[in-house]
Amino acid sequence: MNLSDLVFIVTALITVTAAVGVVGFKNIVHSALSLVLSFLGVAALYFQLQAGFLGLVQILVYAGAVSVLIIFAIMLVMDKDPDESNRSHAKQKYWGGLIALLVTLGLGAAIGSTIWPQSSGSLPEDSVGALATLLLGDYVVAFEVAALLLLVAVVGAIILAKGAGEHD
Amino acid sequence: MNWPILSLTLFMPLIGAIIIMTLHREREQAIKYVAAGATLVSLILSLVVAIGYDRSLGGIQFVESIPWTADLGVTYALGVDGISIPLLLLTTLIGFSAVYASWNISERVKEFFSLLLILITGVMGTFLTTDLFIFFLFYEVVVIPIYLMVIMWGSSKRVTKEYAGMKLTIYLLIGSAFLLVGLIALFVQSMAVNGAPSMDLMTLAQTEFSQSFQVFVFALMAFGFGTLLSMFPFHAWSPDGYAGAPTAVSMIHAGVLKKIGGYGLIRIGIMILPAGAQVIAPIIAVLALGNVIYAAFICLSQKDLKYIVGYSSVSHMGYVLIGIAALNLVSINGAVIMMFAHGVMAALFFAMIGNLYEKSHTRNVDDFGGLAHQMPRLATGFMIAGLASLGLPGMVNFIGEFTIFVGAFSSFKVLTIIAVSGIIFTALYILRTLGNVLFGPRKEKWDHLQDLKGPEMVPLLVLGAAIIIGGIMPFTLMDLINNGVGSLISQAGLMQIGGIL
Amino acid sequence: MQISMLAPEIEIALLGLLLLVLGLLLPHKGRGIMGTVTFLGLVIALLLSAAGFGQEEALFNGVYQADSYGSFFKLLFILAGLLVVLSGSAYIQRLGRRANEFYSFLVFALLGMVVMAAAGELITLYIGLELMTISFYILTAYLLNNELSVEAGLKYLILGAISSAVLLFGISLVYAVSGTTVISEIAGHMQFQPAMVAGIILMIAGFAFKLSLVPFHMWAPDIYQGAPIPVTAFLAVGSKAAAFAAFVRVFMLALPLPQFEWGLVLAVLAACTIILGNLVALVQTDIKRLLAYSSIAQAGYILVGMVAGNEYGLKGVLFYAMLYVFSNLGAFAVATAVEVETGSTSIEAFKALGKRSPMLAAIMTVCLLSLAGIPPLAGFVGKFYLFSGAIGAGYLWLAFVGLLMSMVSVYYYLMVAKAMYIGTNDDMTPIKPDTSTRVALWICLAATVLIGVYPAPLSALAQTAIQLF
Amino acid sequence: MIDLTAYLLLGTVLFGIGVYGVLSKRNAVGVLMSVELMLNAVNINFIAVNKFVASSQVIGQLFAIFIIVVAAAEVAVGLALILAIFRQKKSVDLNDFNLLKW
Repeated sequence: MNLSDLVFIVTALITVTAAVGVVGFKNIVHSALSLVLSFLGVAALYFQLQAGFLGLVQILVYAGAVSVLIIFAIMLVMDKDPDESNRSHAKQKYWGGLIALLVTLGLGAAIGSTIWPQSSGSLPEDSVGALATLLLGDYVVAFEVAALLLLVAVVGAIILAKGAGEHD
Repeated sequence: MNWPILSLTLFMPLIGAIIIMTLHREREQAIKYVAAGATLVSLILSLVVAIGYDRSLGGIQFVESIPWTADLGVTYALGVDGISIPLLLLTTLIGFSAVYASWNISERVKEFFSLLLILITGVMGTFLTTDLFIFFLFYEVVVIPIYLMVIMWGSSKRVTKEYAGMKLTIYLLIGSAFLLVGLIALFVQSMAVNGAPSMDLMTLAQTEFSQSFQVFVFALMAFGFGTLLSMFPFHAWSPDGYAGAPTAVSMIHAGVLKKIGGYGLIRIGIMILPAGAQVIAPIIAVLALGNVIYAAFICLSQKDLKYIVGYSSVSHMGYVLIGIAALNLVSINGAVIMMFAHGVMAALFFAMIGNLYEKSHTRNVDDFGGLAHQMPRLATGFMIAGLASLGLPGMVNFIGEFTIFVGAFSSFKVLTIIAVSGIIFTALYILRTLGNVLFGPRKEKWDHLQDLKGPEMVPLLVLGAAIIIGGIMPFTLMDLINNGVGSLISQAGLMQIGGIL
Repeated sequence: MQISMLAPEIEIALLGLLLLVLGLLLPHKGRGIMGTVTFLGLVIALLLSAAGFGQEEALFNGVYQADSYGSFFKLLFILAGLLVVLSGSAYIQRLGRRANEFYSFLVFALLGMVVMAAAGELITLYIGLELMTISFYILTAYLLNNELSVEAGLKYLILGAISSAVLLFGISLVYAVSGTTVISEIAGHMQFQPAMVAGIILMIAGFAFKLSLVPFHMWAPDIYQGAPIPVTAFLAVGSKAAAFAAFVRVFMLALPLPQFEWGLVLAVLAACTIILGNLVALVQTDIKRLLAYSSIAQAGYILVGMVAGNEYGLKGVLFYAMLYVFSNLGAFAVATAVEVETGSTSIEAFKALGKRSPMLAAIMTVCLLSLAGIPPLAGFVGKFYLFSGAIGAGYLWLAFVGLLMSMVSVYYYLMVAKAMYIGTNDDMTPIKPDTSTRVALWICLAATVLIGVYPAPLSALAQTAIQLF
Repeated sequence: MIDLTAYLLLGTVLFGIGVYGVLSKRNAVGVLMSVELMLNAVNINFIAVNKFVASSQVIGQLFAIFIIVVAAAEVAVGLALILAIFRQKKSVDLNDFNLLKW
């Protein structure tokens, strides 16, 4: 086992443990903090996969913005006993667990027994540049639509969060 | 022959319906006259067709053909032969009478007559088209107007009209679902064989289908058409449906609509799928026996006039089915005549019952008695219909039953003999009913009833005349039908058994 | 590459932005013209798409397709949007201040659909999908004072997010085996591998969520019932057609795998969907819920065409999707008019509609019967195509199930007809919809009847559109 | 040697945990967080595949960027919805959202 393998195993363990924490904690604040850790673990994995730019995006958007948003929302809607705030359904816990287990095992078996195709080359040196070329080249439609999507989401979120006025 | 006479006949009622829709709902008289006018024109045109049909030529005449949807092979194709002309005449006769039988409708007149005319168009379309797709199109057009008419203008005597309407609709639709599967299978298979999509009945008849496929599709058709024809044990909708339906609908339903089932079995079943027909026919014959005997027994215990006629119509359809199942020239001739004969008879019966019910608000046999005193004209109508129903010589029904038995005897001996015995039951319940209702001492409570007059006379005159003229001069009709059935049988390549007449 | 090939998309995007800006700039009183602007904008988009029909061009190395198939669906979405705007304007007006943004969300949802139908590549497809669904989340929850609406919005968001995740996981596996996300290239790199099968199954599940096929339909009726009724209408028609457009393109072009017959999986899904959708619809008492279950069943029918996968089946998919726009939106337009008048969507509210407004009742009846597949209305021809395809492909049992259940469906459609024609109602004042609703209703009625009696033009259009398969 | 299979298995496990959370959590925010786990799992897959299989182009990374953008938008709308619903019901427990049933 060389160093990079070790690093992978450690990051993977951290990520998975944190993810288990997200669904395992009964207190939603703990879950949220666990989620941040998991996001960071995923970011570390991106760095190992030579996707540094994605790692940065992950840290900024997910571990930063999304997490902060979630934590703010939790603070706004926290009503009950915090230790009971992220409980599972009594019944759904079991069949939910079963389904999740089946999905994981099924997919895992499929992935484990697949022979993957050979790599068709190596990642470009300047991956950010390559991304930019794609975004503004072949994928310009998706790029523009994504911009509109963010606009829609922002306007929509404001309308929904602001609530109905006295007018109706 | 350049102008499209069949299209005109077919769409006259529809045009009438459209005119009615544009009229104001208060103008009830105008609406009724439009309806009567439209059906009268149709009737006259259909007579022109019947007379103008060149018997020496035979085959399908007055052909109209417009390509419709190429990739489904659908053509707007009309044409008539010796089998469809009697049924076309039947439709226009009953359609015209039904308008007059509904003359006293006073509620939602506009909707009633538009739906009635759409219904008549739908029924007529099935007999006129020579395209399978168009046939099915018209076939299902009739179901929904009937439902609406039953729930809006029906009567809730023994069963509620909602129940009756829904039962009728669902039975027919389930039947048609099977039919549609068969039809699509036929279409897909013919495309595989011929390499081009076609819905033309003639093209389909010339296509070679494997025997197992034919049996499968014919079985589906037997179920679909059988349900429509109230084949035992899929008949349960029919008496309830008639009882719940308004008079005009009962007339059209018992008179013509059921005949689409028989017509379909002959035209689509036997002509396109002769090999399938040969396998399935014995089963149909046995079930038909169920119709004849079982329904006749039920009739004996009925008290409601509409139920009596309803079950008797189930019983009579048994004869038609036996005629079809016997698969020979004579028996199928008989089946077609029987369809015509039963149609006019049942329509007349329902018209009379409807009129009586409208005035007395009851249909229970026991309530009546001696009506011949107060309502002689109505009694005449009842007598004609009743005697026709039990197959009295001199009425067209006799010709039909007799021909069926002669034809069927060569195919199914024992079964035919049993079926003939059904006539005895028929005579029993018909005579008893007629006696109880019309004869006997005069009952004071019915003195206020007014006899048929004015427009109410039209159904009696038209349908009664058809019964008697058909009975006295059967040969014109027979000749025509024989012509049509003959070419169909040779088309299907069936054995020509009999030829006694 | 010509930019003009993207003209409909660009026009719709600009329309959406224009509406947002107008909503801010116009004085309060002037905002009545928002509906008119939307309508005109969509008409232009319709003309642009129609002009583009018949082009077959792959843009951006196949990432975006300007082909007849996409154009057919573009026309469909824009028509649906037009009808929703026409029939919903009275309803939308009641939203007060928020009505302005409502129009632009509708337009952006429409843009998402258009992108989905024309995307030749999975990333673009996904972004189109998300633009559409995010707009719909917001629209669903738009009645902020109504608990049902907000609840439906949240449920839709959770369901939508889960289904997207499942779909994406499937895509990632397909990408892993094939090494590409361009639809036309995936087929060339197709290999029979366990991960590929798993990926296809997950993608089926993801699309099944989007199409609310059984057993992934759980929350669909809730969402339909809770959403404002024009949104429900657009959701039932547009988003479903868009999901089908993408589903068919991806599966027919990219994922043919002889060793794994996913057609059979879809056939079972279709059968379950048809049976359950129709049976549960039988007991509904709310018109929105009834139409929701009926749309679940309708998606099952459309799926039958895809299962068949042959010429008739695929043509049936397109044909049916188009007629479904008119028939379903006609029914929804009547329901909207009734709700605007009575404030209720229960079937009780339809009682005696035949007397109050014979025209509304007649249109409702015709549209519902078309959905049930009764000739000579459009639905019948559509089902004829679909089931011809199915029987041609050897799925006779599926045709039996489908046709039998479609006759069962007549029962609940007729229950509505019964309420309209023989029920009695305390309030007998006629319901008079506004002019734009009436126009929408007449369009729906005319199209439903015309397509039924003369299907040739639409069928020719669909024929052109499926050339690429 | 850590190869593609290892990364994909990690993604699968993460996805499974997310599925469990989605199915079992009662708090709407909790469900949203579980969805984020599922999306992260997907992203790991895309980026890993990009490196090990299809490395001539950065399509996988591009997909991941789009997913992150969409996820952020979805979270924003989702949390706004949760706020809106909390205003009415004073609860974000999905068990309480049963106004709409069969």
